[in-house]
Amino acid sequence: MKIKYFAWIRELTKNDEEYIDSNEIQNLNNLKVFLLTKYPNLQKHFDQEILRFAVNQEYVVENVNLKKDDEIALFPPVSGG
Amino acid sequence: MKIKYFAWIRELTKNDEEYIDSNEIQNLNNLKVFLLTKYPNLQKHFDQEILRFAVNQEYVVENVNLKKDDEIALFPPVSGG
Amino acid sequence: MIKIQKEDFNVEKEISSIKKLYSSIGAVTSFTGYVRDNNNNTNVQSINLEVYEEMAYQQLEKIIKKANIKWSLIDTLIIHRYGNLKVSDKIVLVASFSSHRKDSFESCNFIMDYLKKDAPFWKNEFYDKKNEWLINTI
Amino acid sequence: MIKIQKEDFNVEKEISSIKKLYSSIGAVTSFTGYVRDNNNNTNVQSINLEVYEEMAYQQLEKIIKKANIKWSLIDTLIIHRYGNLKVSDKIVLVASFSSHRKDSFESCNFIMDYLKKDAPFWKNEFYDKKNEWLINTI
Repeated sequence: MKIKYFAWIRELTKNDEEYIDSNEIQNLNNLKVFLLTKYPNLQKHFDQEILRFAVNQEYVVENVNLKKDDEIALFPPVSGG
Repeated sequence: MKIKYFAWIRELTKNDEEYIDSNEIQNLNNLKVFLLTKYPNLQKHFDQEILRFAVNQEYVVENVNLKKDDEIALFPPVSGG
Repeated sequence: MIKIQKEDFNVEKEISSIKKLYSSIGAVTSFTGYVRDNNNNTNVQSINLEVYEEMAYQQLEKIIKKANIKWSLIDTLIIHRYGNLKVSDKIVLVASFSSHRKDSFESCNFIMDYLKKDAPFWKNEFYDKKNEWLINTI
Repeated sequence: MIKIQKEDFNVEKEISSIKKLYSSIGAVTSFTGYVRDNNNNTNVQSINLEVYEEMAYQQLEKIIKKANIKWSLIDTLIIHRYGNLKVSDKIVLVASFSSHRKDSFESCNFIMDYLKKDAPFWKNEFYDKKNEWLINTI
């Protein structure tokens, strides 16, 4: 699956996108655990519940199942307009 | 004093403006009597209370005093914008 | 700024000529009114717009003053055309310039409300076989 | 129509290219957002606007669909820029095209509300000596 990062999350992961291929990541909660292990700096932002997840360009708040070809995005609050 | 007519009032008076010089017209009510005498067709519109008067470009609803150099306008409901 | 004119106007040019004066402007709301092809289920051919020009300037200035009391505005623009206009021609432009969106949105709508209520313009609408003076309803 | 682009746009051209398709349009409300010289009492030098482009198109299309359910609209236009923008540059244009004013006004404001809430754009604002990622407040 493809993971995309934006704005200061991208600065924090030092990566705008990456591909993850792991049988252990079956759903969004699995992915969160994976990301927190790889990027411990994300922890405090997870705790503050300000980050937003999108799966295939749609906002997701519940723990959805993930497929190999899904595109998941992690980003901070938006500021367009 | 100068009297101006607009839209279908102008069509009715067949006149877009005229000058009236009469010592008997001291206030707006005097002028209304004068206009109804000169233009009897205005009566039904006066009765319906749909016409608007302006004295020196300001809307007037009360019976104000008029001076020789005032500009009075009589017109139907507006439809700009 | 208030302009009462026969000529058409270019929205980009009119707005940018004011915008460029103030770098604190973050929000511009504009309303443009056009001659529609149909009104009250009748085909419109054209309209003739009559104006009491001196009074229109005076009334529109009052409306802008009222808007400036209610909202924090950097500038405002009203352009209203008169004369013969055909279908799809622009009739009116109201634009409100402010730092923040809410002020520009609400004041633009407010100015249009009062313009329709108090500005001395009259539309004579020409249909296929007749014409009719319109009355604004709020 | 939704456009996500680096380039500037001309409000008159963008609006008239849609207006000319429909002679039933009587009302166009448009909102234009600009880079301000000052935010939170700090001098802004420029901004960098980042976008998640595929998602932005998808979210803006959803917002336009919602607006079409709530109001009687003939067409809608959203243009949002990304990349480096300097003070006074245009950021966004939202225009709602309808027969009557109320529909265009309310829908334009509604689209801006949702755009600010859900469209995946991020402003990185550059001041004299630092920069900061912004968060929209509704």
